[in-house]
Amino acid sequence: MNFLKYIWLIPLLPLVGCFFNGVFGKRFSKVTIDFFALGSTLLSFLCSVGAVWQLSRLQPEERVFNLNLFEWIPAGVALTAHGFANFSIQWGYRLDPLSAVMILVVTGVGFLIHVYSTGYMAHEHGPHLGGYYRFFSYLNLFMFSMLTLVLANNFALMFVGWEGVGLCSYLLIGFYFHKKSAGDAGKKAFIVNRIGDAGFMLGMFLIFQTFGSLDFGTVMARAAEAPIEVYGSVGVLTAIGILLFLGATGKSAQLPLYTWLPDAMEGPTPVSALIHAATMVTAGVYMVSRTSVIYTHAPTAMMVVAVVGGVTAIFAASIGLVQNDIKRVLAYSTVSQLGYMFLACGVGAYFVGIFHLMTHAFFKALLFLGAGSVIHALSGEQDLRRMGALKNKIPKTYVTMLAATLAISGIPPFAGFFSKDEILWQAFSSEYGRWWLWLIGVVAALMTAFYMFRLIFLTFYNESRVDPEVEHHIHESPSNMIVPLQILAVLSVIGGFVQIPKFLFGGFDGFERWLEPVFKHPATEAGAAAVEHASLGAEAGLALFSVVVALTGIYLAYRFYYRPSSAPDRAMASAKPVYTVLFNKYYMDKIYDALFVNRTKDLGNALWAFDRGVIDGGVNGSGWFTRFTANVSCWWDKWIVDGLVNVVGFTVKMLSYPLRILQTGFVQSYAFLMVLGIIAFIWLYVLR
Amino acid sequence: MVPLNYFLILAAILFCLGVIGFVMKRNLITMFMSIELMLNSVNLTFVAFSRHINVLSGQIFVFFVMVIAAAEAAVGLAIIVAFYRNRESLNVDEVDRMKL
Amino acid sequence: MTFDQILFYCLAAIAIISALMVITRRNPVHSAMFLITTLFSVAGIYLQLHAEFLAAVQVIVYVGGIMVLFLFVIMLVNLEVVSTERRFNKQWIIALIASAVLLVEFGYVIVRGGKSSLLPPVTGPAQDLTRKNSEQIGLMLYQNYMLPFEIASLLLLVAIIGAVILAKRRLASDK
Amino acid sequence: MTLPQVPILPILPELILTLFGIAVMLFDPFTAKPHKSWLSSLAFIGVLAALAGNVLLLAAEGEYYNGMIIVDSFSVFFNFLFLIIAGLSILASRQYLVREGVNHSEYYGLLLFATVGMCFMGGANELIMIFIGLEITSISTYVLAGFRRTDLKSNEAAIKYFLLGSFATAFLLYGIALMYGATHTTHLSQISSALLTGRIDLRLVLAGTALMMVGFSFKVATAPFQIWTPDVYEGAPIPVTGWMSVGPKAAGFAAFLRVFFVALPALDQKWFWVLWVSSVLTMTIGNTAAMLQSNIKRMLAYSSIAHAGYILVAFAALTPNGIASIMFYLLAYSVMNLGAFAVISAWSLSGERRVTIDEFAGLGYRQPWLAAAFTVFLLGLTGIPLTAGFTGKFFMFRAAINSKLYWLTIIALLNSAASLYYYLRPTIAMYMREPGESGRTSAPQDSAPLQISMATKVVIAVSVLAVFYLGLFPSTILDFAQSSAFLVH
Repeated sequence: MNFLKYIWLIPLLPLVGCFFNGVFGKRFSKVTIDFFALGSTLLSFLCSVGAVWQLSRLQPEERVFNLNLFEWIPAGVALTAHGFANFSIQWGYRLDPLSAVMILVVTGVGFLIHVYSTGYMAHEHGPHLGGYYRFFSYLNLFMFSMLTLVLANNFALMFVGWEGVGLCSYLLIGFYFHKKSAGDAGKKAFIVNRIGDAGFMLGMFLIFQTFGSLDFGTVMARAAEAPIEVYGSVGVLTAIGILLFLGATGKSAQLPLYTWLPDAMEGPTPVSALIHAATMVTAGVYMVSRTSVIYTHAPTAMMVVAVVGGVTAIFAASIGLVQNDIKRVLAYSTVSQLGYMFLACGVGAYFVGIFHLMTHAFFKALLFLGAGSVIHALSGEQDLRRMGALKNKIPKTYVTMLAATLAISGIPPFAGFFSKDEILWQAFSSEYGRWWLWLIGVVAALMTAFYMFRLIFLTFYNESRVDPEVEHHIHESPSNMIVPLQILAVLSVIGGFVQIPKFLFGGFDGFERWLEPVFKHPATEAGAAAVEHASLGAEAGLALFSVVVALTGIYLAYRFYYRPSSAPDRAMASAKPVYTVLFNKYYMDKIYDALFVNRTKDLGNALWAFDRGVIDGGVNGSGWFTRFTANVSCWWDKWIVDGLVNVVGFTVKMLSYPLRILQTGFVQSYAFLMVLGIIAFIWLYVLR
Repeated sequence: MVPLNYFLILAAILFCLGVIGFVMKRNLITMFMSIELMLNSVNLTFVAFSRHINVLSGQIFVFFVMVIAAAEAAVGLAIIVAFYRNRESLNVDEVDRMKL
Repeated sequence: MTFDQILFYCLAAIAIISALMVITRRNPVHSAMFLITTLFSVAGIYLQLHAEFLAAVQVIVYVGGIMVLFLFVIMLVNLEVVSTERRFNKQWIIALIASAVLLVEFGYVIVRGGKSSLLPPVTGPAQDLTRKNSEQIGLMLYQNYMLPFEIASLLLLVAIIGAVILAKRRLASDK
Repeated sequence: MTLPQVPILPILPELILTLFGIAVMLFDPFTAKPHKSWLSSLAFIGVLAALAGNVLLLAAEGEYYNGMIIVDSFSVFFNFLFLIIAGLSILASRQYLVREGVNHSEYYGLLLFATVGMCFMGGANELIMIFIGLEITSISTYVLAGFRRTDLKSNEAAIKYFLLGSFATAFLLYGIALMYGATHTTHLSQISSALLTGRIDLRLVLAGTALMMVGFSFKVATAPFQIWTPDVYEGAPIPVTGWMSVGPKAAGFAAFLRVFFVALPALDQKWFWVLWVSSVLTMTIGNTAAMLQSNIKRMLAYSSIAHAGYILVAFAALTPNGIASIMFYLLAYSVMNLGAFAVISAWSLSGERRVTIDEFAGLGYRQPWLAAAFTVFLLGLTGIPLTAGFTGKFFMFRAAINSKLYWLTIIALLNSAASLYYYLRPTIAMYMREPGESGRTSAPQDSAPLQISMATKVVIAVSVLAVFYLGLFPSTILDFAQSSAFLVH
């Protein structure tokens, strides 16, 4: 059986599921709903596996499969930079190594989350609630849109998926519509996304204008022939790159359009896992990778991507340090990790961006689902301050979440180590890399390890701060929730082995080679050559250093939050700068002791202490930085975002005054305005 | 022989008087009369041009403008009567229930 | 100054003055009377331009039909109330200025554009429009302009229906 | 003396519509009161017959009646559009007229006659025909807007539209007069060739163009002549508002396009900039003002202004692609808007109550299908992919980009993005609010189960299907539009 011919089934199946559940779901029993929702997703996953397997059996250069189903938009000819181009858009799918990775992640993780949802949303089922079928219907619609996005073989169809996922995200964030905040959050997400989409649209038009086509294959081939633009200049490719990236910042929650994502946590937790961690938000990364040829020819755009990614990574991580809502911590963490991926893309290491996208999908989905399990166990409690000591009460959740936390912190051999380390290495060594980009990445890694272990300690360790009412209801989640967690945990552990750096056991670059056909073109080959001669030792050293950094973060979290005797003092968070200044002084003395007074100590000890000192200095700095970013974020949220939604409201209010003057309701004021308009028209025509 | 421009200027003046009347008068019927004044000056323009360039179609156009003026008058006055029945007023300033 | 010109000046003066009166009188009946005067003098100018047919139609349709309709409606409504109301609305000063600007623009276009704005007049033996004006118009209406002429009847039908619908008395069966 | 030829075929749809319009009114006295809605079926049959007649037109391309009208695929396309609009409007009005106790026959008669006027506007090749067509349409619309004559708002809508409409018409006529004086003709292609001789000073022509543009801008409601729209749309009866926002507007655009591309291409660099400015103003005013509204009719009125602004973006592209995309968009916009108004009409209560956005609260539970359809229309108007609104906007903005109108397109895209803000409000009210939340205590009969007539259901279903059809398979319509656009250009 030739699976490749049937890739159109991959998006279609979830749509069928959506249709049945959406139309008839009201009358279905829970089992029937599950059957359609899960069955369609599972089949879709199996189709994907089959198709990818078939793809992998081809020669690497032949691993592109285009399937045009029908002509969607024919619009005759249009004058472009390539002469008269026949503007025709196919409804067509493209399977190549890049979309292969994406569909596996989307359908695989998607299926697990579907399974999980049958447990998590079970209480929504009922004749008067009716949320259950609606939920699965939306979820399947999302799967359809997301798969359309990643399988599309042209920009226009990709945009269909792009808007579709935004719409589903809106529907699912606002799923608990009786909560006003949920409705508002959904609206915010949709509107912020639309701003980015305007950029995407414009970029798309510009692409057509420049390359005379919207088909990925044609555009990339033509872009590869274009001369590389000078760094610092803004040519047409740079403009395209930046416009598309604007779209990506909206969808993938990067600065400055990131704020909808934390609010999106109003949705049900499986939605957060699927849409706001594993799949939809990574669409921006996918898109940038998909258009890698354009970016490689526009170094300025790449720098923009890298800087925005890096700054977002550190910015969001620092906000994550002080959040108390378990899902919000994870949300900021997602923003930060997405920043990492863009950082990777921005330095030209697209395959690493996709690699991190994949591992992130595993461990972040797991974290969200684990958090969901915790919330489920605590009857809906989301505040870290009212958790604690859950380690023994929900041990399976604990173990799986710990695995994910180690993965995200970058501890070997968990999956996150390989991808994150590769990003840092590329940021440092690649042709487009800069040492300060690497530094940003390292600091963000430190913060990541810190806030993730803070979350673990606050949730699972110490004594219980759980509401006594809730306390005796605590129970481990049912198996249909736990099994997906365990599968994802396994993936979080082993997922990184597809790409192992050279200094470990000789290395393995299966993932890179798999994606090579997508990202290989003359411009990148030149870049690759430059990287070759970088030393193996430096890579190993940096890797070691980043592990040390991660461990330091964990240690600091331990120092701050693992306190068997007393509950973490919440006031400490606000008094932290003072606290850390003191803390710092104390250790500085010790360093002086180690280095100058007590020279008898061995070097390792000194280094250890030095590290601690430096890190503590970092803590001090980050205390300030956290407060700063928190302030900025607060300000941003208050003035710009609620702005962006409210800026509209504000503008509207401001505009209502002139409007009130103009739209008076009096015929003669209207006539008078018309006369003014006529005067203006005649002036414009005759006298100008 | 009167030059063409004289007729055109006269028409323009009448037209603008119509505009002034429409924008300033408070009585619905006089506003409507101002429109008739404007249409008339358009007709004058047509006839003057027609005479000057020696092409008759302008006069045909005037004929149709008159037809339309008649039709508009019938409908417009009916609307005004309906308004008067509802409001007992012909004051245009009272037509302001809907605004902004 | 030829007789033609004197006649024009007289008619133009009457037209403008009565148009001014139309827009300045408080009583709509007076306005209507002055509008009729304007229409008459414009009809005179039509005659001067050798558009006899239109001059006749102007008098019959405009003065005889439309203006009577106006007067009829004015009589229908309560004049007592109407005549005590203010003449102009509050925006009359700026409206006046705007209209003056408009007039200046028109004047500029007409005077500066002048004859160079027009294609040269058509000349030829068949182009004597001053003779048999009505006959020529009639022929054109029924030959070249037959379709618009027929459709104009539809327009009038629409107008009749509309006028009846809107102005008819409220019946008891109406809501 | 020779009598002229009277070919029937080129005016077949118009003739059929006129006959049926008269028939509807003639049958009125012979129809018993409870059966009056039968007249709407008659009118609808008339529209179907005219559609059939319109198909025959395809075989009769050419100029007729001394160049008064032209039959080409452009005019056939617009006839097709006007007839669809008329058909859907007739069905959508049916239940409303019964509920509001409005005269049926005259309503349908006027609707059909107005459609005749619109068809003449689309097929006109002479300013005089455009003018008469425009007046037939306008006068019918004045009357229809005031059709609930005992209602103060409806009355006010009629007065405002009538006074300002006549005012604008006077300017249009003045423009035509100046154009006639300068070029000796009112025939569109003769104007064009007169301008191409290059022997005349352009001042008079330009003033004429400006004034004609004023007239058309008024009819299609673009800035700064959009000002009447919200008041009139709010006051007119709901189905009339729906019809007005698409029919006369489309006809206005048909004439606007025809006049400017056929008669005045020589001046396109002059009118391009006016269009540019007007477009930006129109979009921005429409979208921002729409956000302020609480009455859904008024909100959609401003939204229709905004859409006219998007259309001007493609207009300013000055290319056949631009024209084709406008034609496509007008069709797409028409079905979306008519569908939306059909939903509003179905949900509102007699006396036009329950038309504020807040009062849509709970529609999602009480009428899931109605709410879903309304959501589809609103999303379509926003321009979400897979709907007609997206493909339409896509074509238009692409045409603009193709003519290198980058800034205009950016402004349009931002506007389009912002429009989501107000299109979401009814959706949120429908799904995310409880019915009682609006603070108004509703009368008990208001919460009675909603009776939606078959005709309304058909309109809504057809519109939903059309929204998706045009979104997914736009090719047929677009190809047709494209081929006719080349003719006009």
